[in-house]
Amino acid sequence: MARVGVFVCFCGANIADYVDVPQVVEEAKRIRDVRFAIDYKYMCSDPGQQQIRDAIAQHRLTSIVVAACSPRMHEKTFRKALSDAGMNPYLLEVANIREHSSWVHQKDKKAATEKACDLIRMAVAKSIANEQLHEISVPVTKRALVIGGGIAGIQAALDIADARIPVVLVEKSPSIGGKMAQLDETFPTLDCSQCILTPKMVDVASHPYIELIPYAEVLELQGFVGNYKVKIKKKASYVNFKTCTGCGACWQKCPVKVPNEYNMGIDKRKAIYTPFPQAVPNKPVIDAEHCTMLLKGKCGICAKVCLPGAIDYKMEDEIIEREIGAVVVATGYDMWDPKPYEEYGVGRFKDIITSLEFERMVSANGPTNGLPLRPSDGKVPKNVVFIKCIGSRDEAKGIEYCSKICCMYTTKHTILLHHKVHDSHAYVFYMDIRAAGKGYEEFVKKAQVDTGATYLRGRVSKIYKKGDKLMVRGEDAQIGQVVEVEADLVVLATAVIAPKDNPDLARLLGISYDKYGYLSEAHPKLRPVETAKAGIFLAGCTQAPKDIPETVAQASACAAKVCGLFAGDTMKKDPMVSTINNEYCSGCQNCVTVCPYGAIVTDEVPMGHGSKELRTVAKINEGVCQGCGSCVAICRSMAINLAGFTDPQLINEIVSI
Amino acid sequence: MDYTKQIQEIAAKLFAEDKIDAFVGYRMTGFDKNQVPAIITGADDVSKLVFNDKSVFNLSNYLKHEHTRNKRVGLVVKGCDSRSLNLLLTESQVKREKLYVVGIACDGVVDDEGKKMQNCVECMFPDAVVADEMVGNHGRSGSETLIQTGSETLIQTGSETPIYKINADVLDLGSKDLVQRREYFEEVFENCIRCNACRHSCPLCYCAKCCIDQETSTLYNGANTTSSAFHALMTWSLHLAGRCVDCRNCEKACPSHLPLHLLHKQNEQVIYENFQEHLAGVHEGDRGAFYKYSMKDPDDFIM
Amino acid sequence: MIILGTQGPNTFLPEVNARSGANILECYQCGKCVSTCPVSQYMDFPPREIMQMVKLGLKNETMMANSTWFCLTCSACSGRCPREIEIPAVMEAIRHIAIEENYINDSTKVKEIRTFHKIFLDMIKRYGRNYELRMMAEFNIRTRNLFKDMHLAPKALLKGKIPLGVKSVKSAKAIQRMYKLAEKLEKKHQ
Amino acid sequence: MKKLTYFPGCSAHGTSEEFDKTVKMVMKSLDVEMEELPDWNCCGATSAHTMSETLAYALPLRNLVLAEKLDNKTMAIPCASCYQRLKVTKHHMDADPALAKKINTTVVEEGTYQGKVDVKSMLQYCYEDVGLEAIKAKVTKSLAGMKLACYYGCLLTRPKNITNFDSPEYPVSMDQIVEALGAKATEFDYKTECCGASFSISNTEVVINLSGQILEMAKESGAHAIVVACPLCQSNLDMRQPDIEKHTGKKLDIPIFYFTQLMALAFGMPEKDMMFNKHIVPVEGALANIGKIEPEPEKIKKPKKAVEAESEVE
Amino acid sequence: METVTNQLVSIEKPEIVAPPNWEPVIMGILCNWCSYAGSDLTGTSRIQYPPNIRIIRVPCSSRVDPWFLIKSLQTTADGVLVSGCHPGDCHYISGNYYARRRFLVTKKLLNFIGYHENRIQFSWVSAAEGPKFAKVVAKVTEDIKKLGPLHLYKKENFEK
Repeated sequence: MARVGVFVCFCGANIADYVDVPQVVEEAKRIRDVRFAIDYKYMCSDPGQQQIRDAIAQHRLTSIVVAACSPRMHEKTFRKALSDAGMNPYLLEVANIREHSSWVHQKDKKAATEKACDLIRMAVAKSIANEQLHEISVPVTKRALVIGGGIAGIQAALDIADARIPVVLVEKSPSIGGKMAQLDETFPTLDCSQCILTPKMVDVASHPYIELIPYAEVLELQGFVGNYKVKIKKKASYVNFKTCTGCGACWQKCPVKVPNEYNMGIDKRKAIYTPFPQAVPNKPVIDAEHCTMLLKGKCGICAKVCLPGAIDYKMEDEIIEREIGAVVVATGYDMWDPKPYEEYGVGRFKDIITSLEFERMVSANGPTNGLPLRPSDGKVPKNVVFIKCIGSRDEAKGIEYCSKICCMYTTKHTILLHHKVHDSHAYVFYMDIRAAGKGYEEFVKKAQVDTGATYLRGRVSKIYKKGDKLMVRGEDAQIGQVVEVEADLVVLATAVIAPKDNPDLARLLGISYDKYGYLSEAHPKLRPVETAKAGIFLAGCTQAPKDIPETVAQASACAAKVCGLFAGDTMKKDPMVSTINNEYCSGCQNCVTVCPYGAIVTDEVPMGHGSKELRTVAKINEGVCQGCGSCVAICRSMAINLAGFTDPQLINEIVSI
Repeated sequence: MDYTKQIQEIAAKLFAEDKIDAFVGYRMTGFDKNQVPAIITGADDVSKLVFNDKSVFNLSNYLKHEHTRNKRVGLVVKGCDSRSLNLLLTESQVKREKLYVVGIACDGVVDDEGKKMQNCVECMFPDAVVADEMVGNHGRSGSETLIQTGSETLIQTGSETPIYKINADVLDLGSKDLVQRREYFEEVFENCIRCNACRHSCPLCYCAKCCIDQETSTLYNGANTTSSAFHALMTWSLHLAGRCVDCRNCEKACPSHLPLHLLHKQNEQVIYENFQEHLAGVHEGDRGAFYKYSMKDPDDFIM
Repeated sequence: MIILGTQGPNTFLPEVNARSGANILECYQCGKCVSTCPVSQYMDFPPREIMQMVKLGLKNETMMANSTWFCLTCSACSGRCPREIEIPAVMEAIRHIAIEENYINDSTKVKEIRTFHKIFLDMIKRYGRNYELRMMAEFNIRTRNLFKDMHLAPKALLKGKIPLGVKSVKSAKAIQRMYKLAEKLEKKHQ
Repeated sequence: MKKLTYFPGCSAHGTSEEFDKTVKMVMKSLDVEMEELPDWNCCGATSAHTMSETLAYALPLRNLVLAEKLDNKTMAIPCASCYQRLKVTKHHMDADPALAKKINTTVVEEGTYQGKVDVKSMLQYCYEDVGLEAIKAKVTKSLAGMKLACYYGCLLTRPKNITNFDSPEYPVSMDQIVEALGAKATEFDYKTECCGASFSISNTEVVINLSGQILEMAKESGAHAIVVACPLCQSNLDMRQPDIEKHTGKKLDIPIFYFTQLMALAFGMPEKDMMFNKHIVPVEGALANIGKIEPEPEKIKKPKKAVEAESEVE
Repeated sequence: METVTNQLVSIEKPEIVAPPNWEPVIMGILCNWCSYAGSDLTGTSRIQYPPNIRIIRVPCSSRVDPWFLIKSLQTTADGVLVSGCHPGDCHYISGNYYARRRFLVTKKLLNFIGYHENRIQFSWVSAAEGPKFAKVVAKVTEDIKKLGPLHLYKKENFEK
């Protein structure tokens, strides 16, 4: 038989002025199963809590109702009082008679009192169905996986590792560094990208808590938060990194030339190569798609010239398994291919290049020694037209969204152009200049004043060839005239898009992605680095386009989240999770479809007692369940219940008044 | 429509090739011109099988029974039956590889008075949407294409594009005022004797233990009262919302002759009109309207 | 100066949207249409400005602009529009409203364009097909410019470029009936 | 033997007789039987859709309905303007049955529109249904030596979602056809700019400006002549050329051919049937280039080693 | 606020007549993260609303099984209000989208069998919309007063 204690709070005058508290106590005493009721000035104060503790012992209460302020306010306080008295804290119910009665019915004391009584009745009815619950504790493996070795991955890995948590950093290309390693200078301070990035890359390689696995990709992720198992495929590099000294004899002698990805195909690399001089690790790999030895068994020059004998043509892909507790996804971005802009003659005119190609050209370690050159004739351009919003803000040809960084990097490009070719002139076709960021608008202003670049407000409609020049036609809406610019070089500010492998990766990790392929955060404002799947976090452009400072900030935020997750040996979790009654479950798996967290899996149980035949039922993963109750409401068999909000509890509330 | 011969042939062939352990079809009652479901376990009984426009029952209901479970079963399905079969497949209640499905290109079945049933008149998918083999011909060939292409093609290749019609009874009742509707349904609930025949005859009611019977449930007291009938029927119809295939097995089973289709057709219409969903069970993998959502769902009824 | 906010709700925009099937509110004024349009230099207001004027509800100004009459419906603009707005359909909708509601831009050019189209349609009504010589002649008479293109005439006629007669459609009556029915339909529409 | 319904359009009996005639000749030699649409009427051109929404659909619809009475699946149209009007009408009728029903009331005596017949431009038909191989096979007198700028105009490839043919910005189908004939197509950026079209008579100033730019760009690309697939383009570029020359003061002298004229020429048909005499700008100069092949600069051949497509070996 | 004269005869069933001082009971089911927080804000802002509503807290509107609503109307309440997060704001990502579909079907079904559609109402109230919550409650209360009582003998109808 239930024995309920009711404790009504005055909240000073907050409740007592508008609700007749003594009458409420009298009313409460009349409710069936209520063995004790009392009021007090401030229930949340220590003497108030003491009253609860005393009454529990004295009256052998089985559940407690506190009628006071909102449970969002003091539920935790009163729960603690219960556990201090040796009672399961989840046997508490709070009747919200302040926010829901005294404060909102100040003109009608009778009605407010009546309502307070009803709210207490409901709370008492619910509390009778309350069950003892225990905090869930989930053991954690304190090791993090970082996918992607760009600036986001590097920053996240370093921050986590600095907290002495082991990190596995997986990078798909032979070197970490990502897109930032391809940049020349960075806005809005114009500091050299390499100078600020390479020290961090070296830190990663030498950090005792970081295990760097380059030239590899994630194959499979199993388990749940704190307890994941990951399979990583390490692609065959055909070079034994342990014996290789990185001397470079192999790639100097290699006879096969391949377009160099690092330089956007402007120059060539060899079939055995390190992507760039500052690569980390600074060891070459063999590109199996182009190496004639691997393809046809002819050549073998690199093995001949390698003194330590590090070349191994028989090397095979290797599968590595690691146990980890959390994942940071930092797969970065791709650049949009401007081919659909047929009216610009993209693909036909050699002197139309993308911004990243321009970036490589003006880069000091680039293929043209830091000078922008026309691909058609190798001449230094005088008039350079920059066109913004290529692919972005263009739902007809590309994507709808603003890709955020193009305004700023184009501004930077006008400056770089001005620095490298003093007598050049930049023309920028733009729609809006979006320079929201610390020091950004100032940067734009300075660039416009210093370089004298001509800004034309309008989208370019056509580019055609006249002699060896390109004629760029667009409207300058400021003067309402169509203008044509005679250009030597056209630079397209192409949009940032999600990596094309993101959907596959998302499926593999069990997280969601949006229509563009960006990975989805759990909440757009309040949980911007978490995914809906506990223990998986997002850093950098894989979530949405962003610039370097934002990327680094998000990466560090991920690190903080990972460190928080690993703060104890086990993770504590609210016990308000779903439970399944196997007897009733019919295995239709609708709950599996509906669960937004993938917390429900299937399980096989015997058909009946001692039966060898198996049937499928649903199974809740307590570590992952967030307690929304979606599965409970859709379960036709009523085999699922949500602890703390069970059907009996809620129905009791409904029928109690 | 009389496919007795074809079905007997198929069943005989399946038994001869040892592809099935049991065949679920129809046979005559033996005392009147009506038919009852028949579960045949050997080639000897094949001659009992019949199929014509009196073959009204939805046989997919028999897949949840003990004597067909875990056996290799041959099954005759009409358009509506195949849709409930599709749902059973989607909801993991039946294993496809254990089934041999004989799909019917159905011309509609008749009631006791020989009149074409209302659901057949309104039927949008007379052809089986799941089948290993099709019987009858509506100008479409081969079950293969039917299985692979699903409803889209069916709608387009049909001789006439079927248009969703609101059930005549729903429309009729909907035009009455609140007081009349309330009166009508109070009588319905009063006449319900809580025998649960509707549930047993429904192919989609397969729960290990129905929520109505769970002792732990605070919802139902099991007593035969108007209020318990109200709960039972309302909850039942909501559990079938977006899933009911309008086979009317429940109505045929109801001893009180309650107009149960009203509740189901009302829900079906709301779902069809508001959520742009396909009708229940037309696609394999489609669990029904309540187990998914769209950003474009109507929002104007919410303050 | 245009004063906004005193005219009440903008009924012009929904009208144009409904008739054209386009959504002008999607226009973000990038101006790609203007530099694409082969005749934007001849227009009072190029397409981008027409869009903005409709957005502002400046019905009279939009109706009296020659832009819609100069539009060649070459679809170059809509093919390049990043927001995929059917600009020619918008121009056509405005033009049709102007015809129906008798907004008359009486600049010579627009008049000439209108006259040409009218003669052309009359020609079809009469013969079912186009009769180029007669049309050119009639156009010159109606626009009081008798000697326009006369320098072309001898050469063209000599080379047989422009035939002297026309084969009319056998059932020219069918065309006349069509015209009548079309007129009725449009009246009903209004 | 392929069969199609042929819709000549008004200009075929007038300004573009040579197009009409060469289309018929070429199609016959390519084994395509053309059945002229009986009792066809004018498509209404720009005028109809400028002035009246209903007529803009009604005039083409009559032809579409008439075409359905013949057995052929395709109706091919030489004139780009007629083609576009019919294609657009077909598109809207198919997409909006209510509209189709409404417009159909104006041509109810001819029949009910069903949407059975596909509409293609003659260029599209040659490219898609006849095919480059079949064209190449018929060539007896290669046009090698001739450099041609292929001009498509605005209507053949636009709007893209309706025409579904080639690129609206840089189409290549006609280029490939003339290359199949042995000629060289130049890189010409004004392929789909508008020539001024229907303003030919009512607004000549515009035509002179727009067509002038096209001619100039074609000249710039090194072409000896322009190839077109539309009578209106031909007449604007050809007939207005003297005016344009006068206006700009620059000598252009660039003849305008229909692509079928050149096909007929390459197929070795008698030159008089091509009716070159109807051209305002004389064609002889351009045709004289046939056979004059510029010597190609000698390629320095590198010794080839076994390498993959994308890579090269030092 | 305009005072509404209580309708004393049930709009659905004229036999049901309420006593003269009848006040309807409204069951409010609110999601924890948006609407319950919003109703708390109404309180802290001291915005007044009619006292007829009785509030039940659930984690998410998707926890609300349609039979909660049916049960409420059958036993105690004259009307029900369910409130959740705005679309796109759900704390649990997609819960309110699932709930929205069920609500619409339930509402229409109940209406079909003869309950006035205002007996069951829904709202999206965010944690910041304290004033909106008060308005919603006032509107629902007013609506239901116009519909009259749903139960003949309210409390006795329920067996404990």
